[in-house]
Amino acid sequence: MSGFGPVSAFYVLAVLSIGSALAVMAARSIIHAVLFLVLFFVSLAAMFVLLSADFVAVAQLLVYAGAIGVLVVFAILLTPSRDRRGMETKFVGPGLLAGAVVAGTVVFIAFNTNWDTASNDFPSTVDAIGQALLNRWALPFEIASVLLIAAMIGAIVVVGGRGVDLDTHAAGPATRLVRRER
Amino acid sequence: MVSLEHFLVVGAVLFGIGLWIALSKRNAVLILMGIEIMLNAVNLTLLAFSRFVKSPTPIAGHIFVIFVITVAAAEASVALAMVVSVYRNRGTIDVDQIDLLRF
Amino acid sequence: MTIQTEPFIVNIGPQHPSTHGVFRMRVVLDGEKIIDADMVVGYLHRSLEKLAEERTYTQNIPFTDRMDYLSAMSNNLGYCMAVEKLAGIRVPERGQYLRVIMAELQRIANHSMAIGTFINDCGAWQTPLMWMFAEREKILDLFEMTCGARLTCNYMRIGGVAFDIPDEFLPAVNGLLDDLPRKIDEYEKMLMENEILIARARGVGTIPRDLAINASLTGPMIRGCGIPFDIRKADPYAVYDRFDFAIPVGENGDSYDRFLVRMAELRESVKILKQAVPALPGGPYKVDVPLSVRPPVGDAYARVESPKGELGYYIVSDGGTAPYRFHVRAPSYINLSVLREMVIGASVADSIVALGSIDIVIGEVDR
Amino acid sequence: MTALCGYVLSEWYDLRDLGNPVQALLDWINGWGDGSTFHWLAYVVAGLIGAAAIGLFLGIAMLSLIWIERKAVSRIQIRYGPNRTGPFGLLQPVADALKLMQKEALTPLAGDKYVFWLAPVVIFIPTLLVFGVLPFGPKMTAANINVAVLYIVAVGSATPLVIFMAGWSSNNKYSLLGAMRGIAMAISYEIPMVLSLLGVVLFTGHMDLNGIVQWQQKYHVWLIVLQPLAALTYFISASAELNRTPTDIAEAESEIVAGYHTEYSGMKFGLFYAVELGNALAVSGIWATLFFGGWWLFGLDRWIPAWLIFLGKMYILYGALILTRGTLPRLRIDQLLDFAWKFLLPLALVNVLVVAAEVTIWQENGISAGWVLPIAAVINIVLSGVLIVGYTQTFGFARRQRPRRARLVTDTLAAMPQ
Repeated sequence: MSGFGPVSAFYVLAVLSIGSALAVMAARSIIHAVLFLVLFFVSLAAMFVLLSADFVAVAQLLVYAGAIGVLVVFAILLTPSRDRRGMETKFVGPGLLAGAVVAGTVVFIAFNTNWDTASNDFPSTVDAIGQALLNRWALPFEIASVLLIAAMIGAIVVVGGRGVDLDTHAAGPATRLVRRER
Repeated sequence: MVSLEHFLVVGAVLFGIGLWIALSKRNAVLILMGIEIMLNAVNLTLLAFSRFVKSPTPIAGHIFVIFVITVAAAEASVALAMVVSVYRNRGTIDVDQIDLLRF
Repeated sequence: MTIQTEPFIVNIGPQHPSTHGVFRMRVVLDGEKIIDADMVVGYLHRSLEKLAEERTYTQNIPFTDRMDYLSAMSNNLGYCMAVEKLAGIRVPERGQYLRVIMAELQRIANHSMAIGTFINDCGAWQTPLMWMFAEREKILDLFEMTCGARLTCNYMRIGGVAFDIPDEFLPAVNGLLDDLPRKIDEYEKMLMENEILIARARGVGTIPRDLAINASLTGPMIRGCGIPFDIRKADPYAVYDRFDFAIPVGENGDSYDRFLVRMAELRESVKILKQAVPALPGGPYKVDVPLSVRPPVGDAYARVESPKGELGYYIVSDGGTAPYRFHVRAPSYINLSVLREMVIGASVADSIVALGSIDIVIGEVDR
Repeated sequence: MTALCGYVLSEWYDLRDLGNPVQALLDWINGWGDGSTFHWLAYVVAGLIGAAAIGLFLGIAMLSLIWIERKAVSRIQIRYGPNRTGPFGLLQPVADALKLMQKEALTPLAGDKYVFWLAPVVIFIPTLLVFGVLPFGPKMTAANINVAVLYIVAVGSATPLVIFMAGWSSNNKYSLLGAMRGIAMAISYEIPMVLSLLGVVLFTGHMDLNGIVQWQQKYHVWLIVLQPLAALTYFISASAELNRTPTDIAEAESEIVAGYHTEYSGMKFGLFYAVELGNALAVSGIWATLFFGGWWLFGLDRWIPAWLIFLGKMYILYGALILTRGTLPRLRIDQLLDFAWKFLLPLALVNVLVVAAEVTIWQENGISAGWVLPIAAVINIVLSGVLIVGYTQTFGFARRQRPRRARLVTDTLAAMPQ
């Protein structure tokens, strides 16, 4: 891959994605962390475009930036605000070490392997992906749909429950708080 | 000139950062975010292989990434549902305090 | 397993687009659902009832304009009737008819506004309000023609009305009466069949019948619950007993029923006007009453069916030129008292619809 | 005449398609040096031209839309509308913009300053990105990507997060309520939207917008005839995300003041306002492209510039949005979500099923399009009519609880209920 556009785009996106991933680590507020995470997803989607994986890039944008980002926001708002502070455990140092070791190993392997390189430039990945999904990988495709349904039902069962019971709730702490305030 | 190694390095660094976040954060949601970063790093390397490595079916990398995204979506929804459920039962999502096997 | 949430207290008002002024509703929310509500009034309190004790009976008439500033004529009427009852003054026929005509025109104007703002609260983007304003404007023009003011008319006097109607009034009012049924048809077609409006208002802010009676609701609020209580029929004043009209009542007591009742009352008012305007007798429009009336010692209570409900005035006289005690039974205020029961368990959006369906004017609530 | 036409066609001065002069310019730049030294310059210039064109178009379009919308809505409301600034109030948008610019941009003290500042800027990005793929003419697409249909949905799916940014950083309860409502609605309406677009993609076999327009040109038919159900579901679900009146629960004025942008003032509010207009224009543009033939108009596009046709369609369809805005009250959030899940989603699913069956029959048997398309059109139109009428008769609110007039009682005491 060469030429002014792709090369400059690669470096910009590499810096952006690594920077935003680090910012997720460094962010003080968990909401900021989510926003940086979404920036990371978007920059990675742009990187996928660079790899001429346009369909995957759009799917990444749709699923990660659109759905999972929003899901994480909902999860944060549904959980207590006191857990949003003091976020690091004592494993910061060891965690960094572990991450560095893994990353170093992969980089070492990447540079010490003799890759059988080629340049597979897909003109249009949509047709190819469609053909592949419905022919060779039809069974995994169906299983994935079953998995999604199972996950959906599972999430509903885990979170769901009865709705808010007004009779018990009206006399609950919230009401008492208002009364006291008066 | 950008080659396979460039993408692999970026993917490795991102994976390391994701691992770091997942290991060192206290909040369950943030741990989940670290895992998502790791998954995405893997996706990047898969696509890079699909683009740069000689193969009879280079599109397989894309298929694999699509499955990873699917599974990640399922995983995120279930995991976040569990986080909310844990909060309701335990009143916290601090993983240091969730140390009972039953809750 | 109930959702544990931290209480989310929202102050709806005093500065809010749809609290009809400076009313404040402090609600405790669980998500979108209201689990507790607290009504705070008094931001527009001007102490009118106390001020009235320092002024003569005639000087108090403009004060009544400023209570329910959307139906000044009805307010004037109630006050003048109370003073007349206290002083034993009989109003001539023509004065009575003019009072009825003005009060019914005012009812149409007020209900137009009430329906328009109610649908605005349901979320329509000003369109029904603007349409309703078109008719209200014509009525306000009639008022301006008669007494020089559009909103705070100050038209009724103790013993009659302030001025006789000008020559061009009758043709104008007849034109309006020919026009109005067609317009009301148009509104009904536009609003009553609107599925979104039905979905928003049906079953929202329902008042049980016994609550309506116990809370002494009046006006469209109680008629919406199916109870045909109307002062014009129950305790006829002025010349209302001479006219043939019906009391529209609703079924379930929800916001939509109150809206239907107001719609139907537009028609009934037109019906009354169509009987009253041709029957307008000649003669004096006012008896001569000294400028500073000195009613005998005693007290009197007079009530009228204002567009919002039973508007009552209780006046105690010590024989001087000013009332010793002056009290207003304000329908907006008493109707508002059931809002808490209407909104608990509803969503934020429903609470606004319920509030809009009461048709309050903060000037009257706080006085 | 035809010869003349063929001569002019695709020369740089053929302004029926503004892509021609741009292409000529780029070719000229590419020709500098030894043929490849200045490719990077052409790359940059192409990007700049695309960005400048979209920016310029959006600026002018928004100014015009403010005037059109205010004027049209005031006609609906029996008012004159703006008529003081300039002839027919034409300068009103400029006055609005100037007013917004000189207002103080307040920042809530306890809010999140950076996110608060960033939200109105970031919310502009999806709008601009959508315009990047709209085909204004055969060669007038800033970025002709081959997954454009999916791209539009994906880009639009970023908006709820920005709404959340705005609502959360304001540190205002109304804002947070509005933001959460907006997110819930956007997630729900994305599904019927994607499914309705899937019908189009199945029928045409194209995912790029230009390809879809060319398909309509090839078979000489507007897709709304073949896909009435998809057109309806797309219109409703896409306009639901625009925060305009029937569905403006995220900024419901009478309930939560202004929703997620309650705390915004000055030009920051202006940006939200502009984005609202821009998104509405984008939706009407996509609607025009997918269902109304885009830049193609039954051969008239030979004589009239294609971009004029497209703009005309876009503005006419924008009128549908103005009409719904001016006439309908707002739905409650649970009703709105019910509408998405219980009405639009089943309809879109049925549509996908029917379209898949039709396309399979068509493609597998090699029947000529002249037979298949009219039959499919009739089937789909009848089907959508039956489905919609059947649904409203069975589940509709107005039918179930038929509106009554108030009961008329003549005597007050005799009729008292016991």
